[in-house]
This record gives sequence, C-alpha cells and structure tokens, in this order.
Amino acid sequence: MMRDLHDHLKTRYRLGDLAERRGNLAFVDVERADLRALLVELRDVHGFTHLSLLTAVDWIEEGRFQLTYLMNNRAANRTLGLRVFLDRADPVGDTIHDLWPTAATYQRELREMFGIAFPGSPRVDEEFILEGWTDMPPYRRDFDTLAYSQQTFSDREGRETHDPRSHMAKKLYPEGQR
Amino acid sequence: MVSAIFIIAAGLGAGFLIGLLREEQKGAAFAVALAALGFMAWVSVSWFIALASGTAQAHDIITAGTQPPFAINLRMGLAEAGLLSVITLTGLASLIYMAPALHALGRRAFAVLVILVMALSGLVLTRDIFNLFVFFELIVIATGGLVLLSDDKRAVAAGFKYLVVSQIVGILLLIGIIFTYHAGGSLNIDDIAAQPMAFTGAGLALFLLLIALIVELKPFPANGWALDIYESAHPGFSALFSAASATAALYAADKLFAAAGPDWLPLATVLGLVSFLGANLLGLAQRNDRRLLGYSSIGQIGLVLVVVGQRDILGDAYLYVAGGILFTHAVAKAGLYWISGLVPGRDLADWAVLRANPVLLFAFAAFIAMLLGLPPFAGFYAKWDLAHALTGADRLPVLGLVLLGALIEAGYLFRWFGFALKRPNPVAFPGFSTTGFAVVLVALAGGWGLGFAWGAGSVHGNLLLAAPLIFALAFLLLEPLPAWAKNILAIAGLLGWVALRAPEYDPLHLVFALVMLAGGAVILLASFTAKGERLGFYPSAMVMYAGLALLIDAQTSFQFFAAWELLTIGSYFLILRGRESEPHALSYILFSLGGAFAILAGFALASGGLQPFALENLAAIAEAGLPVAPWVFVLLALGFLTKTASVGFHIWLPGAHAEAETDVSPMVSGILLKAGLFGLWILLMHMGAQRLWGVDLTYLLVWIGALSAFLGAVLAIFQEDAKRLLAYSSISQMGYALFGLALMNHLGWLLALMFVINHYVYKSMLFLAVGGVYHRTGTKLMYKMGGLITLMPFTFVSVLVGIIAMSGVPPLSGFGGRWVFYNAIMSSEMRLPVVLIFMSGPIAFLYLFRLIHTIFLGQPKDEHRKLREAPFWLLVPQMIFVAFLIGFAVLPGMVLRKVDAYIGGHFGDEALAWSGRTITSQFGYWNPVAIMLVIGAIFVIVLALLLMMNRNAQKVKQFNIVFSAERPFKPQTTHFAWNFFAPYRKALGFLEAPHVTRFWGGITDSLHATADFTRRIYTGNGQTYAAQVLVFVVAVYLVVLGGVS
Amino acid sequence: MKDIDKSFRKDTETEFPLREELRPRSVTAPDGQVIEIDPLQDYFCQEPPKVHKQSYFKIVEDFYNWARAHSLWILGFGTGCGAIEMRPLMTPRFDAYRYGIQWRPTPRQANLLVISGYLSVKTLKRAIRAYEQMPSPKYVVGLGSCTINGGMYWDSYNTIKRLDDYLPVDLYIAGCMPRPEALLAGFMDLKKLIRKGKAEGANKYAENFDWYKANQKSVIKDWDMPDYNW
Amino acid sequence: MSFEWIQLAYAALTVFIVINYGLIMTAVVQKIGARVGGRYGIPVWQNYIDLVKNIALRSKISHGVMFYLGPVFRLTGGIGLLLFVPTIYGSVMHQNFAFAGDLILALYFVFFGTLGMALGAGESGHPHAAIGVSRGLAQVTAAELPLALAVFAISLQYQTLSITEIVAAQQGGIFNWTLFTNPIATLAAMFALVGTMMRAPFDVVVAPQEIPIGPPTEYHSAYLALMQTNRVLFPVAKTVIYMNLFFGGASNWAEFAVKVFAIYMVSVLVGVVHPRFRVEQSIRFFLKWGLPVGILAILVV
Repeated sequence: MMRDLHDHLKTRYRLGDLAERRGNLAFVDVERADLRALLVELRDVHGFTHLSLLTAVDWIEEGRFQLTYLMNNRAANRTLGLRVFLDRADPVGDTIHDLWPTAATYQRELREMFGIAFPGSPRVDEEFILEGWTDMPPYRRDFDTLAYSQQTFSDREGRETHDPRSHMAKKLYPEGQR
Repeated sequence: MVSAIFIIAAGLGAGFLIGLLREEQKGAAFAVALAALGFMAWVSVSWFIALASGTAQAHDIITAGTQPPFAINLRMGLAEAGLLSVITLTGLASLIYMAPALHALGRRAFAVLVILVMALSGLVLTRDIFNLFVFFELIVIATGGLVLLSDDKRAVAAGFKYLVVSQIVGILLLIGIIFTYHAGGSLNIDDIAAQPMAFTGAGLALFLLLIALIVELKPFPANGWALDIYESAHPGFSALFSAASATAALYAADKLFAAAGPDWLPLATVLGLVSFLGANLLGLAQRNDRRLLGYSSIGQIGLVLVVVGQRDILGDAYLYVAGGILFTHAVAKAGLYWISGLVPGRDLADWAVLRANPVLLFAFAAFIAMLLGLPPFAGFYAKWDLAHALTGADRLPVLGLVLLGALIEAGYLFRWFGFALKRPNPVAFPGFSTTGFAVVLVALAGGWGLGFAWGAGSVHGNLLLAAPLIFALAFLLLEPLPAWAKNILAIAGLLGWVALRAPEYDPLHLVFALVMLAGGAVILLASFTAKGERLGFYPSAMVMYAGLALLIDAQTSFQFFAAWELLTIGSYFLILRGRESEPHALSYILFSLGGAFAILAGFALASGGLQPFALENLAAIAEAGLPVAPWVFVLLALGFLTKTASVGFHIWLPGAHAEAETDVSPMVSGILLKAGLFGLWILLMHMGAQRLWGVDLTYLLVWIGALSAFLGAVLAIFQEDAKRLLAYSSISQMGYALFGLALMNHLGWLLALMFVINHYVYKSMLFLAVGGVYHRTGTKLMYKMGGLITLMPFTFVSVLVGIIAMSGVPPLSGFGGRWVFYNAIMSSEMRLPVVLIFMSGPIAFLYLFRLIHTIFLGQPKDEHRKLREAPFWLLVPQMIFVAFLIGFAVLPGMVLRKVDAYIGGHFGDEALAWSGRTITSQFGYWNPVAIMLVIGAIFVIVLALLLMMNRNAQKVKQFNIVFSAERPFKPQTTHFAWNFFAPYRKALGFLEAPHVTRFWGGITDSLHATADFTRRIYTGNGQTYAAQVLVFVVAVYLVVLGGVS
Repeated sequence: MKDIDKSFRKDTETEFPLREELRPRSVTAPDGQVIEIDPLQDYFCQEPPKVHKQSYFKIVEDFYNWARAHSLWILGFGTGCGAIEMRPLMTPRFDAYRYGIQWRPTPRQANLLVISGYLSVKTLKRAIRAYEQMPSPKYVVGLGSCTINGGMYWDSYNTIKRLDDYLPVDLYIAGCMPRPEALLAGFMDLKKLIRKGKAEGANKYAENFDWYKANQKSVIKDWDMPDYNW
Repeated sequence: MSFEWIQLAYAALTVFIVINYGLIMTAVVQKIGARVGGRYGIPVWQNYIDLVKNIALRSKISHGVMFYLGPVFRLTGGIGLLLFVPTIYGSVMHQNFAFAGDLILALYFVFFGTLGMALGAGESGHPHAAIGVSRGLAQVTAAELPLALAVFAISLQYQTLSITEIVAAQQGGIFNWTLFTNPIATLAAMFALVGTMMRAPFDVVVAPQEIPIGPPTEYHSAYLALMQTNRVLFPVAKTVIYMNLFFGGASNWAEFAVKVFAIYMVSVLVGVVHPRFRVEQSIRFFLKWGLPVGILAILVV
C-alpha cells in the first residue's frame, strides 16, 4: 500500500527509498525543493490531511539537520514521514504554516530549541518555552546540558549517582548471581 | 400730515425721473431712488406713528374728485400704515443693500425697484379691485424686470417662469373682476362687502378673485416658480420679494376676504394650513439656504393666511395677531436674506463663516427666534393669542396643525443654526460689506423694536420690561468684559434676585427658587475657571436663569409659558456650546418646543380662550369637573414630562447633558430638569388627580416615574462615557421624583422635594467633579482613566460623598429620601410600580460604583501619572455641596420642616412629627443625628483598631498586586473597566434595546422621506409650473364647490 | 563526573535585553507635557524587605507562634508533579483541615509555600514572586528530591537543583514523590518548628537578601521585576 | 426610646456575644459540612486561631487610603447593622441603638459595608477584585429584590416599620409568626437570604477557582482579620433581621442561638446541594422565581 503510493509519487518527485517501519508507517527522504508540492499533494489528493508532528534531528556528524514531517491519513490509518535535510551551518527551513496553521507552533519550537529559521512563519522569533535564554539552542547536540547544569546550578553535597543497571543488579542480587 | 397719495406719486415720479436720466448718471439715479424711497418710508412711518398714537384718524383718499365707485379710492388706516412702513423700509434697505448690484445693472434697475415698491404700496392702499389688478400687473412687470435684469442664467429662467404663471394669475383675476362687476355693478371692495351677491356665478366670481390672490401668495404646492426666484435672484431682491411683495399680496387677499364675508374664510384656513405644513415639511429636505428661506417664507405666509381665515373669531385682536406674525416674518426674513447675501457659500453649513462675526451670529439666532414666534418677539404674543382664540372657538385641529407645522419649521431652522455654530468653516472669510452689515443690524433692531411694541400692546405686560430678562439681555452689551467680571455680575444678580423675592415666596416656591437661582449662583462659581471673554455664555445662561426666575414668579398662564420658552431658548444655546453637542442640542430644542406647544395647547384649552388666565384657575377647572379638564392635564403633563425627560421623551437628555460644557452640565441637569418638576407640581397642586376614560392619570404618572427610574438606571450602567452615565442617572432620579409627586400624598410630595434638593446637589457635584476630571484628562471615557484618587483627592471626596448620598446609604442625605419613600408608599394604594423602584435602587449602586471605580480606583494610566487636581474654582462649589450634603443629612429639618408644614396645609394632614432630632411618621421613625453619631463612633473605633494593628503597613505601588504569580503587563490591560457589567448585559441587556430612539427616529425619518418625495413635484419646468397652478385652482374650486353645495 | 566535556563553556557574556513594556519611555500627558515613565520605578515599590523583630514579650510571641502553627494557609500553587500529591490532603481520607491547614488562592492570605517538585528556572521566577508577596512570617516546604538536589533532573539545563539557594526553606520532605502521609508528617514537623520559633525564614531571607538575589539572578537571566515583589 | 450612656456598654456586650457566637457557629457549620462529607472537619475554635494568626502577621502592605479604609467600612457596616436592630426582644440591654431608625435604616445600611469594601477592593488595583465587585453588585440587584418586596408586604401587614413593633405583633405562640401569618412574604425573603449569604449557588463573587478570590484578593493580615470578623458577624446580624421579621424574634439568648442557627442553615443546606450559578443565571433565577413570589406577597397583603 505505502509502496504503491511511493511508486506512484516517485515518477514525479525525487524520492529516496521507502523505509517501512510497520505496515502503515513509513518514512521517505525528499528533496527540500519538492517538499511543499509533495505535502500539498499528500494532503489534498492522498488523504494525508493531518500533520501529526514536525520535529528535527541533529545529525551533527553529517553536518545537517533532519526535519521530519509526520503526516497521517486518518481514513486509511496510515502515517507517512517525510524527511528533509538542512545544512547545519545555515539551517533555514521552509514555513508551511499556510498549509497547517499548527505548523507555526512547531516551527517556533524548532527555532528556539534547534535554531532552525523559518522565515515568514508567524511569531517565529518570539520566546516559546524558554524564558530569557541567551545560550545556544539547547537541543543541539553540541550543547552540553550536564556541563551547563553544573556551571549554572550548585550541587548539594552527598549526592550519589548510580548507573541504574549496575545499581539495580546489586540491589536485587547482592551476592552477584544471575 | 402728508397725504398717502404722495407715496404713489413719489414712486411714479422718481421712476419717470430716473428714466429721463442719462445712462451713465448712475449716481444720480441712486440718489433719486434713495430720496423717493426715503420719502415714501418717511410718509408711511409718520402715518403709522400718528395712527398708532391716536393723533390721526384713518382716512380715505378720493382720487379724480369723485366718490367711489366712480373713482378709485385709497385708504390709509393703521394696518395700511404699518404695512406700508414695512414695505417702504424694506425697499429702502434693499436699495442700499443692493446698491452695488444695481449700479452694475444700470439706472433702469433703480427705476424698476422704485416702481416695484410703489406698486406694492398701491396694492396695500387701493380699495378698488381693478386698480388692484393694475398694481398687481405693475408688480409682476417690475418683479419680472428685476429678476430678468440679473445676470444669473437661472434667474432669467426663473423670471420667465414667474411671468408665465403671473399671466395665468392675471387672467384669473381679470375674469374674476369681470364676473364681480357683472354681479355687483361695482369694482369697489367696500361695495362688494356691502352688497350681498345673490345670483348664480357670484360665487365663482369671488372664488376667481380670491384664488388669484392666493396663488399670488405662492401657496404650497403651486409655488415651484417662486422658489426658483428665491433661490436664484439677488438676496437683496429676495428679501424684498419675501418681506414686501408677500406682505402686500397678503394684505390684498385679506381685503378681499374681508369683503367676501365669513363664508370664504375656511378657504383661507385650509389653503393656509396646507401651505404652512407642506412648505415646512419640504423645508426639512433643503440644503440650499435661499431655497430653504423661500420655503420658510411660503410657510409663514400660509400661517398668516390661516390667521386671515380666523378673522371671524379674532375680532379686535385680528390686526395684532396677523400683524405680529406678518411683520416679524417680514423683518426676520428680510434680515436672513440680507445675511445670506453676506455668506459666500450656498450650502446650509456654509453659514459657519458667520462665526467670524458674533453680531451676525446673534442676528441669525434672533431672526430664527422671531420666525418661530419665541419670546420676547412679536410673533410670540401673536401666536399665544391665536392659540387662545382657536381653542376659544373650538378650532382645535387648526391649532394642532399650526403647532405641528411650527415644530417642523423649528426643526430645520435650529438644525441650520446648529450647522452655523458647529460645522467646520469651509470657505475663507471674505469680509462682510459694511452696508450689508448695517442693513442687517437695522432689521435686527426692527425685530426687537417690534417685539417691544407688541409687548407694549399686550394685555399680559411687556416681557422686555421684566427685570430678569433685562438683566439677562444686558449681558449682550457686556460681552466685551472678561468672563470673571461677568461671572461676578451674574452671581450677584442671581443672589440679589433671590434675596429680593424670597420673602414673598411660600416654602415650596422658596425651595425651588433656592435650588434654581441660588443653586445656579453656586454652580456659576465653577465658571470662574473660564478664561477670556467666553462670548455667548452669559447671555444664554442668564436668559435661562431669567426664564427660571420668571417661572417661579409666574401668576398667569402667559407668564408661565413665556418663562418656559425663555428658559428653553437660553438652555438650548447653552447646550449648543458643547463640543459635540450639535445633534443633541437640536433634539433637545425639538423635544422642548414640542413639549412647550403641548403646554401652550393645554393652557389655551384650560382658559377656554379667556385671558389672562391665572394658574390658580386650573383648580377651578378641576373642581368643576369639566370634560376638558383631563385633556388639559394630559397636555400640560406631556409638556412637563419632556422637560423631566421621563421615559419615552428621554432620548434628548443623555447627549445634551453629556456633551455640554463642564459648568453647563450641572446647570442643565441639576437645575433645568427641576423646571419640569416645578411645572408638574403646579399642575398636580391645582388640578389634583384626573381621570380619563376611567384611568387615573396620576396612576399613569406613577408608572411613568417608576419606569423612568428603572430604565434610566439600567441604561446608566452600560455607559462608558462618565457624563452620559450621569445623564442617564438623571433620568432615573427624575423618575423617582415624578413617582413621589404622582403618589398624591403628603410624603410622596416630600419625597419629590427631597429629590429636587438632593438631585440638584449631588448631580451638580458629580457633573462638576467629572467635568474637572475631563478638564485634566481630556476624555470622558471612563475606561481610559483609573487610579486618579491620589492625583485628584478632593474630586474623589466629592464623588465619594456624592455616590453615597445618591445611593441612599445611611448616614448621608440620600437615606432620608429613601425613608420618606417607604413611608410614602405605605400610605399609598399603588403597589406594582413600587417593584420597579425597588429594583432601580440597587441598580443605582452598579453605575455609581462604576463611576468611582473606573475613574478613581484601579490602575492609573501612563499619561495621567502627573495630573494635577481639578481647577480651584471647580472644587469650590463641590466642597460647598459636600458640606451641604453632610449638613442636610444631619439636620434635614432645617429645610424640610417648613415645606412639610406647607404640604400638610395642602393635604390637610400631618404626616411627620418632628420631636427633638427624631422624625416620626405614622409607620416608623428616623433620627439622623443618632445615625450619624453611631456610625461615626463605630467607624472611628474600628479604624483605631486597624491603625493599631497595621500602623506599619508598607505603601506599595500600582503593580504590586498578586497576579497569579505573573506581573501585570500594562495599566491598560490590568484596569478592569470597559464593559464593566458584562454579566448584567447578558442577563438584562435586552432592556438596552433603543426602542424609543427608533420610534422617534422613525418619525423624523418618515418626515424626511415624505419631504424628499414631495419635492419631486418641483421639476423646474415652466410648463409644469403653469399646469400645477391651473390644476391647483381647479382642484380647489371643485373642493370649494363641493363644500358649498 | 568523568563524562563531562570540559570544552563546553556556557555563554556568560550575552545580556538579555529588558523587556519592552518595562523600558523607560516618554508619553504625552493630556496637557501636552511630555513625561518620562520608568516602569520598574513607577509601577513597583522598590523597598527591600525588612527584618521583623519578634514581639516584645516572649509569651505573646509564643501565643502568636501557637496560632501560626495551627493556622497553616497553603498557597494553591503547584509547581511540579508533586502537586498531585497535595490534592488528596483535602479528601476525607487525609483531611488536612483538621490540623488547621487550608488552601488559599492568593499569596496575600497564605503563609506556607509548598514547592511541590521540580522547579524550572521559568517557574522559579513565579515562585519567588509568590513567596515575596506573601506576608511574613512565611514558610517554605520543599517537596520531593527534585527540590533537595535536583533529583532525576540533576543534569537538566533548565531545572534548579537546590531550592535553598533561592528561597529560605524551612523543611524538606524527601521522596519521589512523597506520599500524602509523608506530607502530613512533614507539616506536623513544620508546626513544631513554628511553635519553637525556629521557622524564621522570612527574616533570614531579609537578612541575606543580597545573597539570595545574587543566586536568583544568576539563573534568571531576564530579571524583569523589582528586586523585591511587595 | 432615648439615649443613655450605659447603652454603650450594653451595645458592646451585644457585639461581643454576637461575634463569639458567629465565630463558633460558622465553624460548627463547616464542621457539619465536613461530617456530611465524611471528614472530621476543623476544630470549632479554628476561627479564633485564624483570627489571631492574621492579626499576628508581621509584614503588611497598603495600596492606599481607600484600600486601608475598606475593611473599616466593612466591619462598621456589620456592627452598625447589628446595633441598629434590637437583638433580643423585650431586653433593655440588647435593644442596642434601635432608636436611631427603623427597618428602613437597617435595610439600607446593609449596603454601607458592601460599598466601602467595593471601594477598598477597587483601590487595590487588582482586576479580579473589580470583577468580583462587578459580579457581586450585579447579583445583589436581583437577589435583594424579593426581600424588599417581602419587607414591604409585612410592613403593610403590620402597618409599621418599627422592628420592635413587628416582633411584638408576633408574640404569643408560634402561629403568630410571620412565617405562618404571611408565608408568601417569608418565602420571598428566603430567596433573598439564600441569595445574599455568599454561599453556593450564589457565590460566584468570590469564585476561588476562577478569580481568586474576588474582592478580597489583596487583603491580608489585620485587614483580613477585620473582614473575617465581619464575615461571622454580618450573616448573624442579617439573620437577626430575618428572625425578627419572619420568625418571631428572640426573647433570650438561647432562643436567639437556636433560631439564628436554624435560619442560617437554610442557606447552608441550599448551598451544599447546588453547584454555582453564573451571574446572569442567578439574576434570571431571582427574576423568574423570587420576583413573582415577592410580587404575590405585596399583592395579597
């Protein structure tokens, strides 16, 4: 089913391979230039009317951000994820708030947490969750949250940290048997 | 005494003399014309003075040495002399006024003008119908000539149409003359009257004569050609055309009507009424000033024609009434046309240029008042007598229609005045010509002179000799003085008058005098705030106070009504001074005049036409149980209810009070509304309860009062504008007073009286306080303010005291009113209306709290952070009021005891016992001193406790509030003020639907729509006009024949 | 902590600009005069908190402390997941009312602030405001391990770790989450502290005001309120 | 009816007794509510402790003069209302200052405290305070209406406005009470009682979940203590009026205690079984149900 759709679309769009997770859940890489047309077609022709979520992944090693547009076709109970890659050095995405108004909220979050710009999206540069944040966007992987936390908040003496796995093993099996 | 024949001779001679002059001798032509007209005017005026003072007798002038009917005779009587004076003086003034235009036209124009005036004079003087026709043709030719001489293209067309129609009229007249001669064998008017014409065709003969003259009077609707002349001719000529030609033609018609006998009078009445109503209705739709004046002229001539139709009942007063209206109209209309010549633009709003010259503006106002028959002008006396004669002869429909027409006329004239005073000035001021200005001043002086003359001739005494009015008018001359000086004079005058008159008043009148006049003086203290000269304020205010003073003094219905009209005019001009008040002032004056006309009708009905009618006689009518009594009651009550703005007539009040100036609002609210109550009081005191169709009218009044109290309060809580809120509250408070009065028992009246006093005090105080806030903040919208308590503490105190007093919470004086109210309703049988009053009490809390909260409490706005306290002189009266309220609360007896005894005298009971400081009624008791002491003591103890516990409280600032752990964003978003009672609107908002406004709006809209529709008959086509005239004549003929046979 | 990359340094340079509505501005008064508005100065009282002496007589103070102990009015302000454990206290099963404990919706009428769980920096600002607006004497109870040492949010970039750095805590109730019984026991302990006159957090806060403010401002970068919220 | 100095002491005694009675009664009422809900409930002396606690608070703020005076107005309104009405029928000591005025004084003095409190709350500058006042005033216009009509009806019935005389007319057996001689007026008055006691379903004024907690949002410490005092005093003072007008008055303190408690419980009982009305709902309720009963009352008298 998803494959049929993929084959159908592949004739007109530059699509990557279809990565099927389940029978009704699949992901596909798309070109940034094709994204908008594809979203519109999926929404208006193929019944993927619902934008379930828009999120980002920081592929720091590859020097790029991945945007995932998760689209849902409620009638057929199918979900298709479109993956678009942006240059990490200059991350600029295309706003789709005119297709789904909710996208504006996602884009605002991505702007704040990843520093991905979405020119034209309403209120995208306003504070979203963080208040008075001046450091680098905290969901980027080069932001070290532990280091930040230690440099910002004081620790209380006497706190012990355990690796949950070894700690629980020791607690449950004090003699060490398995 | 120079014989009147020389008037004709001088005119003819001058006309020929000018004809002999060379074309370039324009100066000489002007001189000759001036001399001739001057001579004619001198002769006329000297005759008028001689005849009026009785040093000369009316006499007939026999021409050609033979007795009539074989020769033409002229007659010079008082009426003729007066008319001739008006005609020749208007001619003279117009000559001077038009001199530049006439110079441009050449010497012939001067000749034609002189001939026109001569012919008009002849029309007045002659007693021969053929001679009448000759003069008539002369007039037509002269008029046509003058109009055609104008270089305005439209004027040429208009003149041509005029000639066409005039020829039709001339033919009709001629045929009529032939028939008449055939019938009676004489062309002398007196012979026609003497010989009853008994054979067939005589009716037609008279009809043709009369209708020809009537058509010459340009009756509605056969008058399109005349309007074109009014619109396009030179205003100096229009003045002549309106003031002199119409006057003369009217007199000619009058002569024939007199001759034709009483059977023909209804024709004059009906055609006059149609003209008066129709022309005034069309006047509503006009935008061009001269055309509007033309309609007004036609209407006024129609009114005089109505008077002509009443000559059978007017008797001796006929000349007085007809002359009063006719002369006033001539002077005023000529004056207005002359002013119109000074105004460059033709749109009504273009008259705003008059603001550059206060004298002209005053003249404008005076001319309008003259046209409408307002005191102290001649038309007022005439209208009063006319109304009484009409009711005396049971011609009530005529009276009703006349009053309706007058109201419509007032509508467009006052609207126009509002434009002149309030609209933006669109054209650059060109500078007025000095001659034109002088001529207008002469007309103005003439109008006032006529007013004085008619006053002198009135049986009721001359209004212009009444001390308060003289005092008020004196402020016209004092205008150049600075405002503070005039203010001192005004206050001194008011207080002096009260001191002078107080000993003669009974307690009731004394209370009203103190509230209205002494109270007015206290409010005037606030006027010291004003800078500069404050042109127009003092004359208007003092005319209003003069009206109030005369109202309290009034013994007869005439005095009462004259005072009523005076205070209405004064207050209209006062209200109109406000910044946005133009439409509201208009609706105020219309409702007031409507009410005044109801009062006029009521008094006329009560008197049965007999004058003078003392107010006490109302009691006699009530006691006699005449069938007319309830109608008198209804009419008078209607008039007074418009002034108290009871529900149904209330829509003028909010705008008028809210948009007035700071110190005017308390005058019109705190004081002026009491005039209505005073009237009701007089009415109820003398007439008692009346029944109409089995309904007790006082019961109806109770309901109206209760509804006003309730709806006024409900509407007040939804206002965003502080002054509008107070204005609606006034409606509510007046409702309480009306309720009390209409209960018709001792305590009810005492209740009403307490409201008179209390409402004056706290409403004046609140209006001044809000006015002070407006003065500083520049806004009346409450939600734009907030937190002013620390910035304007004194104003806050006065508002605080004011709202506690108004809401009736002990210990302040409002509670006394509530206590009396309960005792009053206990002794009354009326229960259901009480429910509404009960409900309006707590609702008053809503708007009062909103007033104090949204202005003084809550969050101050950025731009108000450095406001200063209200000006000192605004605070002075407020602090006086605060002191009075507290004093009155503790010792109500100092005012009420005597009044209580007086009312007791009226009802013959003793409802309250005053023992020590306790006031006891049949049901309960009340000790104001004890209340004040107990509350004061508890308050002090509790406050001391709190001070002991919380003495070290940290004073914090406006944003130190718990805001759900957030911080307020801005004062604007933190101050809860706009739409404050939103839940109330959800529950009871349907009461806010503007049914009454829609009702009155529907009436005015339909009037305008009718006017617009009817206007289409005037196509501007000469043939159509000619056809209209013929159709009109035929139609009237058919109707008359139907009526005769 | 070995796995920390020492090369990461937080940005200590960038200042957060003052929010627009708090920036000084000039407005035109109705009389045409231009006036300067400094919102922080004009809208807020700038007085620092005072250290309040105890009553002159010990017996009076003891009486007062007894009353304070038996009239704990908690501010209805839930900061974290611990707020869910507070609700059962009002139910018939736990019925905290019988101990004189009740909830008030406004800080002005509350004297006990319960920080019920993790406290993000953003919420800390609100907690500080709420605390400062309460009339003294006032008490702070930290609920759960998050308020004690950060708990499971020990490495979060946006959650404070030690509540007593920022507010004077009278009592911690440990657990993740503590059950309502534990809360009740904690309140009983707080009562004892109050009766002994040892719960003087408000005075401590006033005495060490600068220290607290420094701590607070070191984590709240957009400090958009006066130093003390009256 | 004249003034003697000893009356000051008597009045103080009345106030003292009524405040203590009110403190305990409201706590008992709360306790009853708790027991109904299966809880143990507050101690009966909890009100005293809270009062002392609030007075003992150390830091206080003031938003301005009117804010400061608000609670003073409030408590003055409560005490004044109590003292303008004779508390115990036939007792010289507890006639209070009834000589100053009759029933009308009492009816209008009810608003004294309301107005002052509204002004104080207004100056606090808190929007919730203003919203609460707006709601309270809007609601009271409809809620007080049946009482006004009922009072009018019974003053017509007894042909007097003097409370003492109205009570006197009801003496001599339970069936002389207005409750039985004029049940319609009594019913109308009960609408107003339920509507103005600030209990559910007519407590949208303070609606804690929505506009914490309405007018007194900014009040604390001794201000709140004064208001708490009034909160226990005022309902009792008001109930005394109802008791005097409709339930035969009280000739001794025991009767007083029982009757006031019973009447007060009417509003409590209605409150515990009804959810809260919105303002416009309660206005409509009173206009639809209270007003006709009131009108009937004045028509049948």
